[in-house]
Amino acid sequence: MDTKVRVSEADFNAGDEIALLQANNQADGAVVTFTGRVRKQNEGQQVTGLFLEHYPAMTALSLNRIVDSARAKWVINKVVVIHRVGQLNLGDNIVFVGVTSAHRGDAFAAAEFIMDYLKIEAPFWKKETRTDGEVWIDARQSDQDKAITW
Amino acid sequence: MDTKVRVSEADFNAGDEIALLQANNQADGAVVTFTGRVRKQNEGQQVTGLFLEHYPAMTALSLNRIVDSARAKWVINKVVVIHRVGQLNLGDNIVFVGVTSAHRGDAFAAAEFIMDYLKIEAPFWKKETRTDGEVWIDARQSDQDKAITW
Amino acid sequence: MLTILFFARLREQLGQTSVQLTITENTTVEQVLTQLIEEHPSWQSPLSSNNILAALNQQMVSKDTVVSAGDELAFFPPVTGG
Amino acid sequence: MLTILFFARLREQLGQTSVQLTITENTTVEQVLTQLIEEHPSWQSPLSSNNILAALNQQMVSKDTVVSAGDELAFFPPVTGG
Repeated sequence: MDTKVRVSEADFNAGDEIALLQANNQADGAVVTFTGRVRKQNEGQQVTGLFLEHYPAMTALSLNRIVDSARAKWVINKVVVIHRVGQLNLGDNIVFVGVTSAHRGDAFAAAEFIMDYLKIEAPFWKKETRTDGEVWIDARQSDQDKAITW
Repeated sequence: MDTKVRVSEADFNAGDEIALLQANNQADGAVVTFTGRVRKQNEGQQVTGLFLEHYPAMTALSLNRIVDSARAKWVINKVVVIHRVGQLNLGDNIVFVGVTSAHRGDAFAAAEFIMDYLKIEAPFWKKETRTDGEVWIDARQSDQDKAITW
Repeated sequence: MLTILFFARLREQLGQTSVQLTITENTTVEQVLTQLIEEHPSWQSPLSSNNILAALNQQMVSKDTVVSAGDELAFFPPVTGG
Repeated sequence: MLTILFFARLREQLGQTSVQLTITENTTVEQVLTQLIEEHPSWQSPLSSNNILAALNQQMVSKDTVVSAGDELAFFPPVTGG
């Protein structure tokens, strides 16, 4: 049972992370992952890039707290959460969440829970570069509403 | 929007599949994957290996039908389902499901739905090699119950 | 003529991968099972299980479904993949 | 002395990354905001938003939380990572 949290400008490789989650781990049949990337369209606007600001002293703490909350709700084993910061381009990786468990239901639920709380609690802010200029993204009420259902 | 279904003895690499799901795909911010492997313990028994039998004429058809059902319920784009058959050892990959979407909620739901229906509808059967002999695995009522909640 | 396939534990219990069966019109999956047991009395126990699933031409069906000559009918235990 | 940090849109609106503030005992996060607006009248509008979140020593807190000298208090808009 271990948690890896990384917040940095460095890219990640989802396949490598899955391999690490599975290494020396014959107890867990299930690995669920989420990979989030910079996409072209956001609310109808053409996105060309993204700047990710964060609160360095707090981000890793916040992510670890979210993982601990997931561990209190489900039986999960290894967890990795990676979040990039700084300047990102279209198609670049932003975030990776991976969870292993003996049972798929717990792995799915925990991975989605971690993403949902990351969206409303972890101190990251996105500034989009759009064809019509730079804009800070507004938080979505739907993200608040979704997290509350857990 | 495309679906890739593969049933074969060949192994897969989750990282390669994620890269394929993301290639030439800047519309989808979210990729959710499930990887299932042969695990050491199953209902308290020590497992040393697994033989996967299937109904060759039906398996790919069945998996495609399940993916189509998911597409009818959620807005998802690329889907890959890989299921291995034949003799597998401890820690070997068994199944991979990957789903991309513009929104993470749809990707999570569709991936879990596909796994849940694969578990109760796709014609695969596992025979476990345990320290106490070979046994066909019994289906779990919990899998039936889980699928019905969708 | 109907082609009947068996899989997994059921295949092992019957000692058969497939059999051919001559059927009359309007025969249901349930009646196929009865006919198989008549021809192979030792199959009574494995084929009587409530758990046996049926797929007609590679699609899951209920046991009141009518089969036709030329169809492929498969019987198998609950699936355990994934 | 209290260290106050600002992030993202709020940081840009205030034109400040951080400020130091002398506080009396039993000052709440809400009162810190009032004190900041008194010292910087132009900050009234950005700091009055209902949406401003507060973290005290890297933990999210409500605005009635009491702060102490030496604490790190951060104000920021709703988060948008992931």
